Amino acid sequence: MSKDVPPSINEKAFLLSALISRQRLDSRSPHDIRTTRILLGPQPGHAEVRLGKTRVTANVSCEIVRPRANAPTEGALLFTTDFSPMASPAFGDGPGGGGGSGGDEILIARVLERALRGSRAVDTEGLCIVAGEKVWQIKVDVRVIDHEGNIVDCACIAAVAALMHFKRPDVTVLGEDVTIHSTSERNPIPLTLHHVPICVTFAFFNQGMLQVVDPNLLEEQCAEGDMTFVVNRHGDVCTLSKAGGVAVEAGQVIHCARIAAAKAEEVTDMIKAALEKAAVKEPKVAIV
Amino acid sequence: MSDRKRVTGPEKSVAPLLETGSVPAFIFNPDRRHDGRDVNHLRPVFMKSGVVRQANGSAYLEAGKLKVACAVYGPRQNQRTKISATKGSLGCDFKFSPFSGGRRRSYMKDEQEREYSLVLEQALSPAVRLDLIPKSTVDIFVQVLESDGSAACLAAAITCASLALADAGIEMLDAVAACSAGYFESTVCLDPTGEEEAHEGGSLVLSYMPSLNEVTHVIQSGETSTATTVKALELCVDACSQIHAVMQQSLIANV
Amino acid sequence: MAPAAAAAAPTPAGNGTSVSAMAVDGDVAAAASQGFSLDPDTFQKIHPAEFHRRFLSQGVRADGRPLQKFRKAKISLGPVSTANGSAMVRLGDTTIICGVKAEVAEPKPAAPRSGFIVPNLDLPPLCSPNYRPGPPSELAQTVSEYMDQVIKSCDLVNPETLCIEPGHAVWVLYVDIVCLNHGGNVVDAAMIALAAALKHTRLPQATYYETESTVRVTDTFTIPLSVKRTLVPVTFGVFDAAVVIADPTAEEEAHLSTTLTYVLDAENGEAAYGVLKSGGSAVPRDMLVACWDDARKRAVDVVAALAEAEQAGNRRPDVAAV
Amino acid sequence: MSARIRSDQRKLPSEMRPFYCSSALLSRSDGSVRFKSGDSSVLCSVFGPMEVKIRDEKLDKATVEVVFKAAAGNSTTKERLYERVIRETLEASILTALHPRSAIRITLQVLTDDGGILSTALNAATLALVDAGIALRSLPAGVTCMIDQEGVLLLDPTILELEAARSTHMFVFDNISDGALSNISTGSFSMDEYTSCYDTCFSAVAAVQQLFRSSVEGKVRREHGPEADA
Amino acid sequence: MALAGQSQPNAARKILIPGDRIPLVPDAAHQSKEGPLKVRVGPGLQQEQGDLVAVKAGVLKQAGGSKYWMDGSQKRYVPAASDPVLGTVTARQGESFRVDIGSAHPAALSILAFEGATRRNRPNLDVGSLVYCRLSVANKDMEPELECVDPATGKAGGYGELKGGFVVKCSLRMARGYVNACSPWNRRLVLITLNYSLLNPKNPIVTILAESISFELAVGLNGRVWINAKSCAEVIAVAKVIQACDGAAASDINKLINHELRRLEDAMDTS
Repeated sequence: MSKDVPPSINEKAFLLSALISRQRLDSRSPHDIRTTRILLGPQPGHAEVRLGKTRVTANVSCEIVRPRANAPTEGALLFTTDFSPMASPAFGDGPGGGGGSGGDEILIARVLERALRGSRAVDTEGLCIVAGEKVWQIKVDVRVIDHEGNIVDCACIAAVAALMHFKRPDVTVLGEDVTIHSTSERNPIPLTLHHVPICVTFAFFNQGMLQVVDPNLLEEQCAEGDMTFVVNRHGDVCTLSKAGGVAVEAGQVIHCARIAAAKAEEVTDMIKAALEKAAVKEPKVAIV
Repeated sequence: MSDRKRVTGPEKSVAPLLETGSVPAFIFNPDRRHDGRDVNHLRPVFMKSGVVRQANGSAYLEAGKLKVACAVYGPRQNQRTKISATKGSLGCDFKFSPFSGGRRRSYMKDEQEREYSLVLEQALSPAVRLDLIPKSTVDIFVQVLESDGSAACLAAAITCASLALADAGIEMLDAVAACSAGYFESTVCLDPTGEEEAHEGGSLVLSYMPSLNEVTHVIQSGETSTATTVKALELCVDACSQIHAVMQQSLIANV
Repeated sequence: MAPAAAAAAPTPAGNGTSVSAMAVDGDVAAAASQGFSLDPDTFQKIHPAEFHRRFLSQGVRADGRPLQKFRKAKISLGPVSTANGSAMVRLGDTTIICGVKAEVAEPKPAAPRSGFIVPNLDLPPLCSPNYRPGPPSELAQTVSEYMDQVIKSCDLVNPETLCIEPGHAVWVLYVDIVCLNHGGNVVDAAMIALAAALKHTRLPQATYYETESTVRVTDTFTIPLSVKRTLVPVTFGVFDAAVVIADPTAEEEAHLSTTLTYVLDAENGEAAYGVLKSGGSAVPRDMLVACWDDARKRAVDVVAALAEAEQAGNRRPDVAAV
Repeated sequence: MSARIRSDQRKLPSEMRPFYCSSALLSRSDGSVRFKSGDSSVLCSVFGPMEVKIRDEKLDKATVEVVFKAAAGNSTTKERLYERVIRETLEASILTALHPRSAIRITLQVLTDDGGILSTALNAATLALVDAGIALRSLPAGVTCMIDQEGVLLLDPTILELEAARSTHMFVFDNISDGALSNISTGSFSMDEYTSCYDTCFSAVAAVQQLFRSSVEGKVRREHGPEADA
Repeated sequence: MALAGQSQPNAARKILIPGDRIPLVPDAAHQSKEGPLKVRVGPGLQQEQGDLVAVKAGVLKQAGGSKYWMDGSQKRYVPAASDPVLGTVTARQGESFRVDIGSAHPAALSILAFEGATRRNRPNLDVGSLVYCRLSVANKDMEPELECVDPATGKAGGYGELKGGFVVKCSLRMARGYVNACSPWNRRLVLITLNYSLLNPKNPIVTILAESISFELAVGLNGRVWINAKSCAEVIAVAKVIQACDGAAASDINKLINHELRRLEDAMDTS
């Protein structure tokens, strides 16, 4: 299948010489993330996030399932990532396939799992309905619909924003009987998030001497290596992954962690603002 | 993971268990089998060739409850990677229909179906003049509609495929007839049904070219004495000749 | 120039006489006048669309049928004794066998009394050279899905009648439809087979044992399914966006500009449970109505064939092979 | 009959939800459109003519590929049926002979589903093809309607309304031919009901066609400036 | 019954959508004496009986009385003979290079299609090199072929490998706008006046920019523009102007350019 044509020698050389003179082609400074737009709704748990021209949607749904035997009071939190063929000509496959570059899809789902499940960001205990019998399963479907670089950060913002926007139906338990209340009967209940993990990716150039935050597609294609932090606004690092690429000094890693924490705070505020904006539009449901 | 290319039901389902004691115990009687046959009698067999319009050759076989259909396509271009410049190849595909047995079969090929596909190829290849069709392949598809004894099913598939090959006009040294036998202690019982098979000590399937008096394939499972195996082979050779006669008739009928 | 009449009036295949000369277009027609002629088989291979067009312009089809004539549906019930219900349907060359197997499953929490009906059409590589081994073809998947939507939306079998023990056990009916011979119009044959097999299905008496949380059944299939209606699918093909032919063969299907399938009620042709027309040439309103009228006549014939099959032999399995 | 109020505050059974579209929003694809009908929203992207997989290659025309993705979950046979209907509908309109041995890939992503998702998706696909500059014979447009338990025909129903449907009907018409390009009807309905659904959808499609025209005109005016009308 | 969606007569329209039909009114000046009306139909249109039928959206244009075409916009490039294009070498295959020009099929550039090239004296292009070339063969049933030499003169005439600089993508309509405000029939003219140092003097973007920055430009009709200038900052500024002006209203272009120039000056001052 058609792969992305790699950038020309000229483009690679130009990008590097511009970076050496601390210029990025989109006029950003090395530690700026691209313009971020977060759209929530109209249905609860639906988020569309744009990071520059990169675009990802996340959709949260819930279902009542039987809990795992070894964790009878714990709800389930699942992530699926799909690289839609619309995101890039390189992601193409025929109808019915599961998207493009399978490995990357799984990689991103893993990062999201580590960020949101591994760091216990979402309160899964609170999803229990009847211990050992019925729990909520929360599913986050992440779809990459436009790939202009740094899918992972965009996907993470989308997933977090969608989870924070989502509301599950209220339930009443009487012995074994579980009644699910429709949204017109009772106000639905938002999920409990202990903290807000944010993904911040760096790309390295010039033997690891130069780093930029939130690389765009061309930067990603020309980079010598990358590193992804998952941090929250308190500066707690939830995940750090550096899969291969050029070696960087330990000092660089610490430097990057500081930048990442600052970026996480910036992004968290943007998500909060988007949530507040969405809440204004939402119709209030009165308890009948 | 659920099957995305089929209409799906619940994630898991099972065949119900029978009420305890609702089925009478099975007793093997060599003088009178449960369907009234003698130990050296085949089930009455019916064959018809030319049943699939778009195939180059095809056949249908019915023996008691057992029903098998087969279609042959080719010789056609070999789409597999292994291509021999001197010989053609047989591509065999054996499939039980989901409803063909007591237990529902999955859509995916299981171990048994894979094994039978292989046996089919081994049993038929010696009879087909593959040297006349270099670089080509003949695809043989067998679909079991109802199974009644798995060894009998395999034998029926080989016979049916051989008839379909003849119907397709593929050059063969001789038709291949196949027959199964089950062992009950020292008794050899021809063409066992599914119920008998569940209680037998072993089984044998013989593929045989009656006109040439040559065996193309034998497969035995279970432990027997040499004498018993020889007896089973003799019985099967005779039975194969009977089957061969039915094959000839059905080919003539289709001319 | 040799007139188009150089093409002799087509003779329906099957009655022995051969077609003398059939011209394709100006060039070949000229060649034909010089004594060059094509035999019908070659003509069909070289110019299949034109081959059918010539026939249809004479009001007859390559297999000798008039345009609006359906092939007779031959139905037999219970060909597979290992299934809870089964049917074999023949439409001309098309042969389809449908088997229903009942299994037990846990119901969904949202619908604790509802059982499942899972229809799947299989077009194995055996039935036509157009299919290769592997996952189901798009046609098989979409026809299965459409059948599923139709039987669910018309409430063919109330899923609650498949309940064994609410919240714990329900029947799952796997309806597997296998095509053995693809002679065109698989959709009609598959749906007739599905309707016949479901009507023929018998379930064993089932009991849920709470202590061991299992379902046990009797060894006889005795309880009929309560099938509310009989669905009759009727398919038409449209050739060159104008000529409607009933019940197309595989050869005709390849050259149609569109197809049109109605699913009617066997007892009341006024009522329908589905219409499917997927792309291709546009079909005007009056053609849609006219075809529905023709479909009603066909429904009557199919109902008669079903009744005949029910009388002919209830080779009903009475022993559960487990 | 008293004035019915529909599940989403619409007053009339024959009222469509407000629909609109925005085009050229994706950066990588050759054409893209978001089509919204009430709370149903579908994003469509078109690539092409592009490289085709050898096994799908056709020597005399372009191969049209359609991928339909639901808002959540893996694709199933339902998406496959949608893909087939959309592909077979558009194949008749696309001038595929202009681009032999290449692919025209149409990807549909449901963003939110509130009923009538197949017709919404089809409309998005038609406009995305226009946006991508693929040559088309005509513009197919789809509309969904349903008949409820009391026999009332509701145009462009929401998911809530569809739960109480006795039958649902999706029709596709284009701007050049006098007939239906596609139709999926399920449920239980009479011939009279069917023909009135046909008529209702036929007239409703005119509104969709009008949107197609105004959206294309708007885009052309933006690009060409005042010379567009000169 | 009226056709769905057809409420206004098409004859008066300038902006057409696929399916719109325009009856051809016989024009006395262009009707040949004996035969029927002779019309040349360009991209986006088809002729059916006596009517013109739009197959793409855009503005109906007419030139010379009998030439009609649709002026629309698209991103995907479809090769047309004698178009100048900008491509990236993706592979070397025997006697030719494989070049990505953004079309459905990769194009072939023969090693002999260069100025002064012989079998002994081959051009040396690496994978990833940028080449500015002209389509010598473009046919829907054939692989597109490129050349870096003017067949009439044997000279490069501006074609060949481009060293240094940077590439931006823009819409096909905009690319054509750089070259000339041209109809598809006078591309040949374009070729003579265009190479990467000679610019279309009429293009406002280029003229305004050139007053402040000195730069080189090579424009491919496949929607790729190569830019080179003395400093990175200048290249970035030109690139940003081109991208910002793509699809922007003509009235905004001055504003966009000035904004970018101001930013460039600021950057120069600080450094």
